Amino acid sequence: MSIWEYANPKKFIATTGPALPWLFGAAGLCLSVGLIWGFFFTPDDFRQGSTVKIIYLHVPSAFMAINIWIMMLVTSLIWLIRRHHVSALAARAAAPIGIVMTMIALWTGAIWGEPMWGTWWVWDPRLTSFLILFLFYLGYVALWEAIEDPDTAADLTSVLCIVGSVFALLSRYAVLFWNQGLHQGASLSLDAEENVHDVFWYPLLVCLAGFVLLFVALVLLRTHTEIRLRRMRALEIRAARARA
Amino acid sequence: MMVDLGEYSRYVLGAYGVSLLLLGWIVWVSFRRAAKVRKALEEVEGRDG
Amino acid sequence: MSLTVTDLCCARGGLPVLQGVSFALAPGEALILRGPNGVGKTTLLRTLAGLQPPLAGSVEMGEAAYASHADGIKAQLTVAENLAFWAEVHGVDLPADIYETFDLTDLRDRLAGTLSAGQKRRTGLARLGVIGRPVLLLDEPTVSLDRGSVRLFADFLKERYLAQGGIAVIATHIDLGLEAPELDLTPFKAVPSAVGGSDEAFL
Amino acid sequence: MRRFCEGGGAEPPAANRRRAARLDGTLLPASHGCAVAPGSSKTVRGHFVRALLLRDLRLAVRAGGGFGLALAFFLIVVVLVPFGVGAETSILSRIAPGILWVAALLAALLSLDRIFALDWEDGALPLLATSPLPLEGVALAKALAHWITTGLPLTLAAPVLGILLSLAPTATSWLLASLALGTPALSVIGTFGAALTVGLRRGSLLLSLLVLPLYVPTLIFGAEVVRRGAEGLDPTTPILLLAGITLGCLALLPFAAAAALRINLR
Repeated sequence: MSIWEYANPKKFIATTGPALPWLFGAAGLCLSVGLIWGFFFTPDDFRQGSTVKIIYLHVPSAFMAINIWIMMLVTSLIWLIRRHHVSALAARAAAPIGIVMTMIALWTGAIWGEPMWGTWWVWDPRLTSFLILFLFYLGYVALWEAIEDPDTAADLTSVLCIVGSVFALLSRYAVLFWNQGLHQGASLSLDAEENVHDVFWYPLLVCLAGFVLLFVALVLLRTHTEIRLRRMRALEIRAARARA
Repeated sequence: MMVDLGEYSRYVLGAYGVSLLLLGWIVWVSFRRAAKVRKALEEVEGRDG
Repeated sequence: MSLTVTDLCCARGGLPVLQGVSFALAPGEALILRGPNGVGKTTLLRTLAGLQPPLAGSVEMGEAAYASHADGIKAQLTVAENLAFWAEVHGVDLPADIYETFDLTDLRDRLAGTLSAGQKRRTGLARLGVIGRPVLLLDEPTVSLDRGSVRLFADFLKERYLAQGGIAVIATHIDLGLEAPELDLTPFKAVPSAVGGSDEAFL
Repeated sequence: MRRFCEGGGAEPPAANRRRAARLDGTLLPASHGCAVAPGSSKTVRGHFVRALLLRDLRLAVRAGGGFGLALAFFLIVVVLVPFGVGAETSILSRIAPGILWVAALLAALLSLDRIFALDWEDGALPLLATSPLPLEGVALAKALAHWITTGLPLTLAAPVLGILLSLAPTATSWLLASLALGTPALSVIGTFGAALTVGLRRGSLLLSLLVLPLYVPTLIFGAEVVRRGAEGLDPTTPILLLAGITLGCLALLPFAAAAALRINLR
């Protein structure tokens, strides 16, 4: 049974439905373990003091904010090429979660920087690119809401997502060019020599797993809702036409 | 057992508080909406079949 | 180049509207589409024009010109400028006698905005005459036209168009006085359980 | 991505449903809108695009306000800034590059929703879609018409307004260069946004929300060119990047705009 079989909405709900409680459970577990471990059991950083604990929220949420947009890009491409409804609805379902993750990344980024930079907001390239990504998310969701016909909406938002991704990348480097960064180097980048010290590293991975699991669970739940909404609309139109 | 956060405790608690609030909000909204739509769908399916 | 439609099925808003529509028109023939509002006349014409994809079936024809009652005539341009624009877009020269055929000679340099509804419709039809496409797909072309203009339109269609081997598919409620076959679309109405259309996956 | 019709009659739309689903009007148009209209007397030349461009320019002039609207808005925004920021010329001259660019960007944004709205309301868009003129050509012609009615006048007026903000004299030539290179990108991106929101009721507010984030790279590089020009630094890198973005937009965005138009025309 090829993967495209899952594109049939009813089969999609049937197969992914039972996994939901497990996913939420696993997400809750990872999040609580990761956060408690990171919050209580890791020493303060000699430079940043206890604010380093914010890393357990800022890095995973920033990681998710970017990857949710990439997921939306992939699902948009799948919708445009294979015309499978579940992928378009999954993109619609993921966007609000992306907005929340971007807000968390911005909020925790600002708070984390405040003691060091002395102000709540500083136009640091990384934070600014998240602000721009936030605007892209808003535009994407607004376009979905503005169009009634679900097919047209799916097509137009897919085109916007593709074009938006190119410009998001452009903005990322434009912002880097525009203001040399104050941000801490990539804490997770594999090539960075001075990586995050081991004791911070493991709770961070657990938190990251928690965030990813939470996203997968949430996006499945919301996609089911979108499918049911679309089914309701189709039933009502068919009933109206049968009566007419 | 309360860990000593030093002078930055306001910041760390603020960051954690708001973030968990936001996460909680999106989860709660998603569940509420899922339940509402599931109920409405059952009602529509009952009527239109 | 004849127009053959075989087993065409088209959808509107995600649900099939028409299915199994088949007809063929040889050059010089016209077809009047009849049926109540909402049966899918406009949807069929738009599918033939290629503005929306068919669910099933195929259409073989020469180039089609689609025109609804909104005829794309710009109010701030004069009649001559409007027609010249469409001639240039379609890469054809403006036929010299186009104004006489459509009784627009004295309106030639009047701004389209100052024309009456009937005159504006005649300009729209003149536009169709200018672009000279082998197939005309007309959606309610004689809306807001008085009896005289309707006859003028029918005469134009007969002598200047069908006589030269043009094909026309016209959706209208008014009797055009054309002795052309009529096709009532009601029997082709898609049954509620019809397949196809994007909603099918959810039902 | 464009499928040209092979000779003979127009290729019939897909035979069976499976192909019909893939060949629907999203990116690959079915039989209509072929670039090479088979059997038509004239081969394709640029004159269609010119015809549409000339018509739009004539309409802009006849309808009045076509040229003046953006210029007036640009002037007003630039005049308002000192009232807000204060008349301190040292401050004004430092922020002048940014203010001029942001004002030009907002002025361009102002008239975006009119680009397709007129042709949508009077039914000209479906007629253009079924004419030999490809929708990509329509999008390009509309973008050029928008640029000539808004981008160009802004670029020419900017140096004068630069004086109002006591812009450094060395920066004037760079201001002209950056606006001349940047405003075409604003028009093409704006045309894409207009194509996305053409059928919507309150589309113009949504249009601004969609288009402004897309303007960020052009704004950053454009303003940077003028800032470096003002401070006597060497602005070649930003101006090259600005030109690169504009050329990229001119090359690719008409296809995205045409795809959006095709979807909205369905």
